[in-house]
Amino acid sequence: MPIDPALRDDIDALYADYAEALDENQLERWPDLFVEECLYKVVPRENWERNLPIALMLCESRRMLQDRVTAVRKTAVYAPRSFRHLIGQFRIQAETPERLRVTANYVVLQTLVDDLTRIQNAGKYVDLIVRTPEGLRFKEKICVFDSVLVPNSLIYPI
Amino acid sequence: MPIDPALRDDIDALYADYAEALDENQLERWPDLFVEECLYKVVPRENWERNLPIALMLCESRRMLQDRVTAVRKTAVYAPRSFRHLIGQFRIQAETPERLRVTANYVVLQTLVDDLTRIQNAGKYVDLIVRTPEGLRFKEKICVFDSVLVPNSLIYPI
Amino acid sequence: MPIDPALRDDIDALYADYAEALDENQLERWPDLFVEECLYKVVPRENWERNLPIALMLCESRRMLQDRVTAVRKTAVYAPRSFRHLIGQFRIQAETPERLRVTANYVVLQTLVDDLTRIQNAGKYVDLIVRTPEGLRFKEKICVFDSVLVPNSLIYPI
Amino acid sequence: MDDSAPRLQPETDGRRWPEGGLARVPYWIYTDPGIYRAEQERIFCGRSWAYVALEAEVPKPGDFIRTYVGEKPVVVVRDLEGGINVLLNRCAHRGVEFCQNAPGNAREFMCPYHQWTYDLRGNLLAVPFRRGVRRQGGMPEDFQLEEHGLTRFKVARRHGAIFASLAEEMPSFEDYLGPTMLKYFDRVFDGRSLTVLGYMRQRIEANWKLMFENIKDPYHASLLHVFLVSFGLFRADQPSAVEMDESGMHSALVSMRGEQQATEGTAEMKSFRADFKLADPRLLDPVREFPGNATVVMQTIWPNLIVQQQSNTLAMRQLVTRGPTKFDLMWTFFGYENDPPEMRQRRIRQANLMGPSGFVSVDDGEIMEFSQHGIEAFPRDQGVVEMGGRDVRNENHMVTEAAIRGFYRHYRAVMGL
Amino acid sequence: MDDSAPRLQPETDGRRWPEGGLARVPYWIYTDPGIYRAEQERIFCGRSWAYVALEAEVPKPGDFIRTYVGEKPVVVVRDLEGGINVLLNRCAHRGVEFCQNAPGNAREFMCPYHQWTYDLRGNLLAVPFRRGVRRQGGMPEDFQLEEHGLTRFKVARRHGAIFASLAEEMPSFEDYLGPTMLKYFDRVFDGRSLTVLGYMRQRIEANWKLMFENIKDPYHASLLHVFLVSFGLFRADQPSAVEMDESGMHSALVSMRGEQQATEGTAEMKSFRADFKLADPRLLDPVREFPGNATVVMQTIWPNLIVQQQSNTLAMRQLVTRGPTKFDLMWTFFGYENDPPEMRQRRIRQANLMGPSGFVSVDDGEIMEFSQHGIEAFPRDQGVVEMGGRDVRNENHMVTEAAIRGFYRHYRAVMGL
Amino acid sequence: MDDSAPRLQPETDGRRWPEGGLARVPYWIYTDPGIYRAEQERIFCGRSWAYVALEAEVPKPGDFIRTYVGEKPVVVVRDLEGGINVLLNRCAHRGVEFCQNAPGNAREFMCPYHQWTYDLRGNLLAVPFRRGVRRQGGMPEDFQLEEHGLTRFKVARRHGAIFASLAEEMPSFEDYLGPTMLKYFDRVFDGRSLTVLGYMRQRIEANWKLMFENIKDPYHASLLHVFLVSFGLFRADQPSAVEMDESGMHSALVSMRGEQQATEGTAEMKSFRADFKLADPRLLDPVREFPGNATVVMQTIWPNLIVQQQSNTLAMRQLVTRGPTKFDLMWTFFGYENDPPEMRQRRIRQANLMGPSGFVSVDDGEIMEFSQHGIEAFPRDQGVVEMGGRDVRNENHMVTEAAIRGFYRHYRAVMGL
Ligand code: FES
Ligand code: FES
Ligand code: FES
Ligand SMILES: [Fe+3]
Ligand SMILES: [Fe+3]
Ligand SMILES: [Fe+3]
Repeated sequence: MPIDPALRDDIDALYADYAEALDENQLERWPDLFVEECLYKVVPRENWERNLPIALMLCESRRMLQDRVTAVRKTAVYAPRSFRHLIGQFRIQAETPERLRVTANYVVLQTLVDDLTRIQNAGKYVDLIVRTPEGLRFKEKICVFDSVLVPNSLIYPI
Repeated sequence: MPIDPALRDDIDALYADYAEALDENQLERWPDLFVEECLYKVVPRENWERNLPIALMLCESRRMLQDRVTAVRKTAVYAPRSFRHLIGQFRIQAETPERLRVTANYVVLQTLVDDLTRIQNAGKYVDLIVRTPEGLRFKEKICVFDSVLVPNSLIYPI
Repeated sequence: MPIDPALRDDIDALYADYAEALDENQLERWPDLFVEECLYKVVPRENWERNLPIALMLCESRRMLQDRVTAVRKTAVYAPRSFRHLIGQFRIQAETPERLRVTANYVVLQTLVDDLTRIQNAGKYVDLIVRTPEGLRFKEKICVFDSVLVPNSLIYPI
Repeated sequence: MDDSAPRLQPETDGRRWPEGGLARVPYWIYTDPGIYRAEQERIFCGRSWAYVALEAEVPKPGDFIRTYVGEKPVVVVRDLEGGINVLLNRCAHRGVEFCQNAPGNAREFMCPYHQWTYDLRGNLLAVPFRRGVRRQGGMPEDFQLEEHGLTRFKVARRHGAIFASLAEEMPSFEDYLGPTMLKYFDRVFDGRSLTVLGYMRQRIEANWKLMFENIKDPYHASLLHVFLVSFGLFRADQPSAVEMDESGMHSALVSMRGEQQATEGTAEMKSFRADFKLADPRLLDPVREFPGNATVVMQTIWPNLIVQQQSNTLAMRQLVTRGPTKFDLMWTFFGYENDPPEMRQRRIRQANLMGPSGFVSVDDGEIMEFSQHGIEAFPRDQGVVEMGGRDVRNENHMVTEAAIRGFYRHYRAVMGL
Repeated sequence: MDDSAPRLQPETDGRRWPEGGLARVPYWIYTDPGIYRAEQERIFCGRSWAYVALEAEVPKPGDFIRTYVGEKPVVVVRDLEGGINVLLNRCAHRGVEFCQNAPGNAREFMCPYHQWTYDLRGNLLAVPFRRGVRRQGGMPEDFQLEEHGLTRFKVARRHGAIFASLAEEMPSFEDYLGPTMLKYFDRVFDGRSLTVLGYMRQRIEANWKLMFENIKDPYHASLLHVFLVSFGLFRADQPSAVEMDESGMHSALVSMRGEQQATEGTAEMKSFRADFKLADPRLLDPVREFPGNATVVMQTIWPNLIVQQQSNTLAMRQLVTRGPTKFDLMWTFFGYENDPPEMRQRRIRQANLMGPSGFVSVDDGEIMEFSQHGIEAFPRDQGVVEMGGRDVRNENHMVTEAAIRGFYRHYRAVMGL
Repeated sequence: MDDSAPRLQPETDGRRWPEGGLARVPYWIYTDPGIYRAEQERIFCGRSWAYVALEAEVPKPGDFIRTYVGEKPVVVVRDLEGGINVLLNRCAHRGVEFCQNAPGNAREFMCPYHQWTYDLRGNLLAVPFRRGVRRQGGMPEDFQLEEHGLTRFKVARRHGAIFASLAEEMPSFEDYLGPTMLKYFDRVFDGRSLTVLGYMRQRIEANWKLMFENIKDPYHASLLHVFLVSFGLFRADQPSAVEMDESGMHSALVSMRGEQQATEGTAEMKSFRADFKLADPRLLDPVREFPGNATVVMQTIWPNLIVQQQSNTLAMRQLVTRGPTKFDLMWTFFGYENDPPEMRQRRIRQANLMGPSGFVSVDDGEIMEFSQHGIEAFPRDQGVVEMGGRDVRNENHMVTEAAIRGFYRHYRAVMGL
């Protein structure tokens, strides 16, 4: 299905903005990229493919996204680190004028203090993107990561 | 040389589709992204640069691609794994109305059961893409991977 | 801010060209992607965020870029290796008709002889891109890499 | 196993447990490869019931999964009679880890290398070309299939949980737990059928014993876990208890939920944040579901299991060792088959507290690596374990490291240290 | 080498080879670091001819490549007189691996650190500032260039293949192989000049000996390799043979191609798929090119080489050890200089069967890692090697592990185990 | 530390330093884990002043940074009285590396696990629930805060540099350096206040001693470093000197810049390129800033520091060991607070010569890994260190390895080898 180039660029910009929020320590604005009533999940591929509901992160509203941010900022104890997202070409799987089902591969690299940069998580985004007056926003973002094993902690969202 | 944005988007979509076929266990439709008379190769950079013809995978027709799929599905013995492709910006090196010479960097991540995600293979695609009634298809796809050493087995196509 | 799709494609092509120059052993044409009066830096995130001026590479003109190339080609002693760049979606942060402030995530993979492909460096580009009669060129390119630790030597530019 | 190799000795060469007995733990037990090898033999292959799976993971005849006992790969499979078998995932011919694809359902296991075939109880059924081909080759006349089956574990099952042992003689699982621990075990495993909600798994770069220390240590929970504390999910000043079996190898931490308010206890908790609020309170609306007042029971079962009941989130946390300085923590979240939808959703939602991204568990995973870093460079030093005294005793409070002392008392006996 | 350090002893401390002699292989030989160190000294630096290169890789005077003997880095170089030299890639001054860029062509080797310069036979030619600068510094008066050359291997060449040895005394390569093995070697290396078609290389997380077991084991081929079997490229019921030299250190597996049809043998092969067809049959149109009926000959030459002739695909498979649980398998595919284009293309196409992505070889690479996984956790256990009896004997069939027993008989003699 | 564990012995079991004394270095010292463990204890925790930081990195009361002594994590903190404290980054309770976020400013340190709190001198201030909660639990009556502080190093400061030691008795830093070395140290550290310009850090897969060999070896500089040589920044035929303290543990390499022209010396330097020019000469316009004619002084201070003064680029290079075959090289670039802007910019620009991408330093980082590769496979062999004789003596020229011999003379005394 032919996509309006301008739309592709907008989606492109949304993913770039999303990555920047997480990689440049701007976690506070990460929830703003979602609509109020949204779904965010980080799910092992093993659970996903077997329809097991457990997720590493499950947020059922933008407010729950904000609670994630608060926990990372105020309550969690962890070694300092930085993330770096690389997001592949996305596919628009289905489209109505208002809703886009978009998938894209991603890899998140993690760098801990006194250590080299390593792969933290890789998988695909299964997203539902909607148009809003503020521009494109995520209605759903499901991060299905390959396999199930995680190197110790996954502190920041994917 | 200025490229029609719509064309760039079509190529973009072709690569995204290609990655999805291999990463989402849809190997059966992988040959459909090639034309009947095609060439597919996975070649170590060392052989490539020294004009040594040996390739890890060499398919001289779409039927040979199908034989690869059959072997992976029916005869080969290997530990279960998943692939994840990240493909970089592509370059259109030369273009006729019907044929595009396109190159792009890629990295393929592999996740084995009970193990973390690791780099399996990285290099560049040297592709020949043609227009068909079904859309863009690969006439040639040569995967030149850096160096020559592979972590044990390369099961799926790159 | 809406970007002319053709402009996005030009930037896309510039990054693809840049990666190819470094990954395909075409180091000699790397300086040509910059304007004569330019700034190129490879700086650890730790220095960058604390406003410490030290950089691993600092070139204050295209001629200094050429001196880097000469050193790599003629004077430096190092084990042979190849680089592979993956560059993420870019963001155009600010734009005048003549100057674009562009950022993009990157990861550089390194393959040494007799070894597997490994992550050499990851971070973000903070670039200033200008229009020239020859097309888009870098006026500034600052590679801010995550953390500070490097696996032994960083031979080629990022 | 045969005796062509002498029994491995822990490399305690000349090493003595430090003065101070139960109140001290030497740092060399967290890094020494010889200690690790001895642990594999004496603890995980010794007189212990190691957790391997839930019956709900292999409901039907032929269902199987892969897992580990210590570092040893095993297959858990339900046979055609409904029995549970735990088999070493290692072909009796030349050692191939024959089962790679799991979970699955099988009538028999075939090793891919030479297609030796085993039944679901590990008996060797067939050896291709055993009699040769055209009267040439084949196995010796006296080759007995019976002598070449898969190594099979003893199996204990209770209310849906499966445990395995390689020891010649083992007490029943019930006697192994003892009455007190069995009571806590049966509290969650009360006979209702279970349903698996999903998995999490994390690789932690630390010695496996640090995980048990962490869970047997109620003292830390009310200090480290700001999230728990701030929402009164776990606090030192709440009614609580630390209980062990007689040997000290198992233990249970019990706590009752308090209110989110400052109290005597919180005064000493620098991490307490009375102001802390959730934007979406659905994350924390636990409902009482077990008899008694306990809202949290964390039970550790020697040598590789933690049974987690925190509010309405239930999970088995299985330890898989990966060498002296690494282990995998495998989380199996479950509920009850007859859970109403809201309860099921509550369990799923509360899983946000647990695992690699858990509002609470993140702290523990990170702390264990901080400990390993702090410890590794100092084999000759030792930890101090004196909170709540220097002995091993059940307590009605949280301000004690007694369960850690109990754990190491048993550990030293088993390891001969 | 000097003797400031005592000869390394394998850490067999108190270890005995298990009862059962040749029919048993203890699992500690696949993981023990002491065993590995002893192997480096006794096997790879001992009385053996290690494969290092084909002459076709260094055709012209000054041509050189880098490779390894065991884990030791070496340079293979053709000197100006056309002679072949194998030199340790380690500067005699302070140990630098001086040759980094290869393949290449040189008149001499210069170490980058202090520019000590060696001729292509490893003789030290010059030491900068040997006499100092302005009569200051420099090497001692009695410093002799002759005493500081590169370590040089003995070299054996036969029909285009190059072998090297560090042993003081070595039999000729021909005597080393013995008449039977030499016959098979000369079958492929018949004096025609060779041409290199390309390289493949894979890092396998397993002990190097598992690779030899695999290739010396015809039993597995007709069971594991569904692809081979289904196309009749290799089947237990085909006319075939397993032959060894007297010591058992070398061996050859020989098979004649059969048809793709069910036979007595296939009955026992669960993996046989009579229905299996290729969409593009070009992959499998081998043509007979060697005298005799053999269509496959896999020859192993102690301590690091497999000569592969499967249909029309020819390759040297060189083992490079990377520690007790890791090795690199380096494939050098070749043909004959005078191959007609179709034959050349056939070799290239059939390479699809081999290497890290080979329709056949993939199985072996994976199986070796399955074996290592199954073995590592069980140092005190052992493998069973009884197919075809418990002795070492040449056979006219495939249903035997005799060549594995032969390999370990020799291994034990060399290792003193 | 207590003595529950015997003092570690280097695994020199039966090993003797090779014949040839100071002119030979056995390769097993670069790989043996037992040697490495002994080095940690005898060298880094022994009678040595280890560099840890510049005062400019912790200017204000409460400022702290994380660093390492050998492999041991430490915190360097300025207390409220302005004193400098170096503390093990390891909680006295159960070993947690408590300080994770650095640099920073603190009034006290709190371990996250159980919130034991220490003042900036490492004294234990408070233990939560020490007296229990509601009169339950808590620490034993006889638990003394005084006995559970953080391990604190002795500290020496001179002109802005900070050194630390765990030895019971240490001479003053000045006596430790001795008059000659102190003179060179004070040349750069002349009392002016310093300012940190930034950091570089690289992980080098080689034994840490190869770094000292490299810097104590002026012989290599004029041969390996084509860049240096071509621009006359360092040449064997320049006026120069190698000086040591009496023990030989410290050393200084001194050189005066020459012109870029062929001379007697360059004749022997194959790497000299008279033609070589910079397109942008700003990279190389050093200005004289220190008294005397020396343009380069590279000083090594036992056991972990190199003070770099090359033209106008100044840096502390600190070695952090990461096991026998790995170390991190941490570069701290600095200038003087009152540097005029051009000088500051000059230092920043000349940093292009140094670090992981340095026009000069790249060569050294790579060479050390080449050495490790060449050495690892040959524990029984040895390096030759005879340039400039076989003894230890100060020299007025560059054509000597005397400082390496001096280093190992001291090393052997400390290690008992
Ligand atoms: S190893 Fe399993 S059948 Fe041979
Ligand atoms: S190490 Fe080779 S010349 Fe010095
Ligand atoms: S480990 Fe630091 S307070 Fe307990
Ligand atoms: Fe906890
Ligand atoms: Fe095989
Ligand atoms: Fe140097």
